[in-house]
Amino acid sequence: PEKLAEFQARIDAGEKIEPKDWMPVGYRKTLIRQIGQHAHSEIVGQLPEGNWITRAPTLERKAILLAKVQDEAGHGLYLYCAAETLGVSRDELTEMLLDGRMKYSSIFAYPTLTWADMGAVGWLVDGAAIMNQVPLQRTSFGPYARAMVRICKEESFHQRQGFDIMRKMAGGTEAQKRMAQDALNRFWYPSLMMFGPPDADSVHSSQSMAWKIKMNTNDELRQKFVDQTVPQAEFLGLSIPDPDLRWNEETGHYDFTPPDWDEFFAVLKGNGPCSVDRIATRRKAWDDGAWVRDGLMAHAAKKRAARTAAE
Amino acid sequence: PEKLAEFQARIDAGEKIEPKDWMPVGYRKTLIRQIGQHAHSEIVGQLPEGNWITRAPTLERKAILLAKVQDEAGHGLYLYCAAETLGVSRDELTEMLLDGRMKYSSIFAYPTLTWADMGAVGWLVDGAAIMNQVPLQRTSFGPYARAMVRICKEESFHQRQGFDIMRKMAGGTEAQKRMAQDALNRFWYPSLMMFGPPDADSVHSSQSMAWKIKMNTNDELRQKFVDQTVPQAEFLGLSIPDPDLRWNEETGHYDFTPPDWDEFFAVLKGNGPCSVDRIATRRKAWDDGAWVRDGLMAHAAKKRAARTAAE
Amino acid sequence: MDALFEFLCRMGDNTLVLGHRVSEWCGTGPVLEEDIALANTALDLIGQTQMWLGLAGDVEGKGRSADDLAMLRDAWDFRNVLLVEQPNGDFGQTMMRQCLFDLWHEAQLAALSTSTDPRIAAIAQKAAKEVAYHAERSADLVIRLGDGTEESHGRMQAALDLLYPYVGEMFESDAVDAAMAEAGIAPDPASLRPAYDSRLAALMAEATLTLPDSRFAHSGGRTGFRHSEHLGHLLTQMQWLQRAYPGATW
Amino acid sequence: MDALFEFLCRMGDNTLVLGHRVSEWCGTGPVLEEDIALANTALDLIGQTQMWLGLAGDVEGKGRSADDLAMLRDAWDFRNVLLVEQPNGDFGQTMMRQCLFDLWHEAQLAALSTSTDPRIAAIAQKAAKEVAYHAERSADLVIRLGDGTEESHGRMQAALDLLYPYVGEMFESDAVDAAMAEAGIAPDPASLRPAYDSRLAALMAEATLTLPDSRFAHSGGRTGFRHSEHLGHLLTQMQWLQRAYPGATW
Repeated sequence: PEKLAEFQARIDAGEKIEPKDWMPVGYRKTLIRQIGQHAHSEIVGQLPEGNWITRAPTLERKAILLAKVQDEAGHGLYLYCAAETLGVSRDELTEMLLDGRMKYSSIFAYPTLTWADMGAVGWLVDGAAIMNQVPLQRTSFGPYARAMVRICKEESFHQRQGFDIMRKMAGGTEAQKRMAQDALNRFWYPSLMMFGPPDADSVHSSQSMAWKIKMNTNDELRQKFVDQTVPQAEFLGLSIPDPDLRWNEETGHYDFTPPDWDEFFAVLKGNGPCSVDRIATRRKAWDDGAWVRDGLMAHAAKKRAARTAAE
Repeated sequence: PEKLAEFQARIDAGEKIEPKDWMPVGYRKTLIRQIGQHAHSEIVGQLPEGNWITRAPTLERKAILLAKVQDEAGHGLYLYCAAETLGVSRDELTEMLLDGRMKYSSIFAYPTLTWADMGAVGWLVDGAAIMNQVPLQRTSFGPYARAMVRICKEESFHQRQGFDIMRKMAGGTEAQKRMAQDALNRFWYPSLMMFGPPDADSVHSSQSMAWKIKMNTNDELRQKFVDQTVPQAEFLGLSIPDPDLRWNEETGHYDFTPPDWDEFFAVLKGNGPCSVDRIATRRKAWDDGAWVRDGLMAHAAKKRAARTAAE
Repeated sequence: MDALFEFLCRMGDNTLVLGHRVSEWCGTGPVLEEDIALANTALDLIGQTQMWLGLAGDVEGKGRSADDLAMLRDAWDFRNVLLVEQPNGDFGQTMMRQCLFDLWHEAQLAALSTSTDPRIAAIAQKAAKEVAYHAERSADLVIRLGDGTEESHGRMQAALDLLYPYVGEMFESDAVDAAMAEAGIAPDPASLRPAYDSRLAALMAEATLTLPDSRFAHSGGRTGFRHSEHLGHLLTQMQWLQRAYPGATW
Repeated sequence: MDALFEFLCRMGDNTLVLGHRVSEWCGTGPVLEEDIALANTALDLIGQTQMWLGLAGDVEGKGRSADDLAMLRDAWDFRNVLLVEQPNGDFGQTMMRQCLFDLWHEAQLAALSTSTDPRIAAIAQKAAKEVAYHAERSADLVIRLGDGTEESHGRMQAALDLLYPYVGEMFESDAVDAAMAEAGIAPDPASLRPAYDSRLAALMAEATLTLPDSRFAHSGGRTGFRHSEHLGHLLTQMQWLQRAYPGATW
C-alpha cells in the first residue's frame, strides 16, 4: 500500500515507469493486455490491406501499400518488444490471440471490398488510431510511450496517404466516386467503434486513467474524431452516412448517431464479418511457419554447439 | 501354344475377346497398360481445360466447357471399368499413375495459356484423339471396343465445339486472331506427338497390331491427321507453324516436319512443361480425398451391419 | 431500383457464384464419380443463371444480357447471399455449403413455381427438377460423411459450425421481398424458415451432427451492402476475359 | 521487335512478377521479422520494375508507361523467366526461388552496372545495392533451413528439386541477347553461368543440400513463347482494377 502510493505519486509527477521498476500487478496486467492487443491489431491489420496488395491499380500504389503494411508489421514488432519488457513472450501473446484469449481491434474484422477501402482505412481507421495513440505518447510506461512516438509519426504519414487515395477516388470517374462513398458508408460506424464502448459501459477506464495508461475517455476521443472528420468528408464531397449528423452551435461539436453497440459486442465476441477468416489466416500462418521457426532454432543450436566445441 | 493359336484365330476371324475368355498374359498386360493410360489421359486431361473453366468468357462457353470436362471424367470412368474387367482395380491404376509407373498422354503435359487454347485443344487434341480412337472401336477386346464407341461419339462433338471456338477467334478481333494463331503455334507439334514415336522406334507395335489392340501404325495416323488438319487451318486463315509443310502431288499427302522427338521423350520422362504440376494436382486430389473415401466406406459398413443385425 | 430486377439478380447471382465455386473443383474431386457430379451441379447452376439473369436483363430494359450482368458488374452490384461466395474448403465444406443452400433453393423454387409471374414460374419449374437432385445428393453426402469415420464426422461438424452463421441471410426480408410477396411473385423469405429448420434438424440428426446453438447470422450479400472479401477475388477470375478484351465476341 | 525494348521487358517483368509473388505473402510469414523482410523485398522489386519498365516504355516510344506495360499486357507479352512466376509454395520454396533468382540477379546487375547504355547502368547500380541484400538474406535462409531440422532439410531439398529445372532459362541466349552483348549493353547470359554454378554449389554444400544431376531446363518465359499456367492467374489479380476501370486514374 505504501509502495502503491509511491507508485501513484511517481505517475502523478509525470515520471515514466520503466520495466525494472516496481509496479502493481494490475498495472502490469492491464498494460500487457493493452499493449498486446495493440500489437495484435497491427498484425491482424495487415490482412485487410494485404487483401488489395495483389490488386493495387498502379505500381506506385502497390509500393505505397507494401511500405505501409511493412510499417504495420514493424509497429507490431515494437509493441511486442514493449510487452516483452513486462515479462510475457511474443509467442505467448500470439497463442493468446489465436485461441481467443486476447483480442484485436474490432475494425479489422471488417472486409476491404474495393480499392477505395484502402483510402478509407488510411483516412478513417488510421485517423481514429492516431487519435487514440497520440495521447499515449505521454503514457506512464516508458517503453510503451517510446514505441508510440515512433508509431504515431508513421501513422500520420499513412493517414495522409489514405486521404490522398480518397481524394483521387472522390475526384475521379463516376464509378470511383461511387466507390469512395460506398467505402465511407461501410467504414463510418466501424471507425466510431474503434474508440471503444460508451464511457458509461467502459469497464477498465477509471483505474487506467489514474495510471495514465489511458489518457482520455472513449467518448471524448470519439467526439474529437467526428469533429475532425466531418469537414474532411465535406472537402471530399462525400456524405457521412448519418442523417442525424449536425453541427451543434451550443456544444461546439457535431451531434451524431452512435454506432450499433450490439454489432460492436458481436464483433468482439468473434462474430464480425471477417473474424473467423482473420484468425484462421493467422493460425494457418503460425502453424505453417512452425517448421521454419524450428529449423532456424535447430540451425542456431548447431552453430552454438560448433562454436563451443571449437573453444 | 495351342490355346495361343486358337486365340489368334478368333482375333483374325474378327471375334471379340471377353473378360472371362482365356487370353495370353501379354495380351492382358498390354491391354491394361493401354486402357489404363487412356483412362489416365482422360482424367489428367480435365486439368488443362479445367484451368479455363473459371475464366470462360461467357456463361454459354462456361457451360459447354463444363459439359466437356464432365464427359471426360465419364470416359475415364468407362475406361477404368473396362480395365477392371482385366483384373486390376481403379485404385491400383491410380496409384500407378501417381507414382509414375503409368503414363498419360504427353499432350496434357502442355499448358493452356489463352482462351484460344480451349479451341486448339478441341480442334487438334480431340481431333488427334479421335483419329487414334475411331479404329479402336474395332479392337479385339470387347469391353474396350464398346467403351470406344461411346467415347468416339462424344469426342467428335467436342472436336466440333473446339473448332467452333477457333472459328470465332480466327474471325474475331486482332487480338483474338493473334490468340488463335499463337495457340496453333504451341499445339501443332505436341499434337503430332500424340500418335507416338515414329514407327521405326515404336516398341510394342507389331504384336499389338496382330492382337488388334492397335489398328494402325503411328506414322499412318499422323499423316492422316496432317492431311485432315491442314485444310482446316487454311479455312480458318491460320498458318501451320512449319515452313516446310507442302502438298506432295506424288504421294497425295502433305510433307511435314516431324516433331522434336527429344522433346517428346523428355515429356514422357516427366519433363514436360506441366508434368510436375499435373501429377502434383492429381496427387493432392487423391490425398485430400482419402478421408472422404474412408468416410463413405465406413458409413456403408455401418449400414450393412445395421441391416445384418435387423435380419 | 426496380424490385423485380433486384429479385432476379438475387436468384441469378446465387446460382452464378455457387456454380463458379463448384466449378473450381474441376478434376480434383475425391472420387471420379464426385468429379462428375460436381461438374454436373455447376453446369445446372450456370444454366439456371442464364435464365435468371437473362430475365433480369429483359426486365431492366437497358439491353444488358445475362453475360453482361455476370461479367461486367463489380462485387458491390452482386446480390448473392454470403453463403455461396464462401470458399470451397475441403470437400466436406463444399458439400455442407451445397446442402445448406440446396434445402433453401428447393423450397424457394417450389414456391416460385406458382409465381404470379409466368416467366418466373417457368424458370422455377425447370430448375426445380435439377435442384431436387442436387439436394438429394448433397444431403446424402452430408449424412454419409457426418456418420462416417471420426475424421469425416469432425470435418463435417467443423463445416457446419463454420457455415451455419450464413444460413440466416437466406431468410431475411427487406423492401424488395415485401414487394415481391405482395405481388405474389415470390414468397416472403421468412415463411420458408420453419420447414427448412425442421428438415435441417432431421438431416443433421441423421448425420449425427450438432446444429450450433446460436442463430447469429451474417448479412450483407443479398442487399449488396457488404459482401465478404472472397467475392472480389472470384470475380477477378470469372470476369477476366470480358474485362481484358472488351467488345470481343467469343 | 526492338531488341532493347525486349531486353528491358525481360528485366522489368522479372522484378514485376517476382515482386508480385513475394507480396502475396503479406501478413502470413512464419515469423514477424520475415513478414517485414518479405514486404521489403517486394517493395524493392516493384521499385526496380518502375525503373525498368519506365525505360522500356521510353525506348519503345509509343507513349506506354511502366503501369501500362505492367497492367495492360496479356501473359504472352510477358518476358519474365518461368522461375519467377512459379507459385510461392511453402516458405522454403519461396526462399529457394528467391535465392536461385537473386544469385543470377546480382551477377546480372553487376554486369549491367558497366553497360554502355548509361540509363541501364544507372538503374543497375541503384538496384544492385538492394539485390545484394536480397541475395545475402535468401542465401542465409537457404543455408539455415537446409541445415536445420530433418523436416526443414527435406522441404528445402524438395524445393531445390522442384525449382532447379527453372535455373537454366536464366542463362539462355537468343538474338536479343546477342544484340545486347554485341552493343555492350548487357552481358551474354551464358557468360554468367560458371560463376553462378560455383557459387550455387558452395551455397548448397553449406546448406547440406544436393543439386540435381540433370541440367534439364524448362524454357519459354523470357521469349514469351510458352509461359506456365500460373502467370495468367497472377495477372487476373494484378491487372484487375486497370482492366475493370479503363481510363481511371488512381
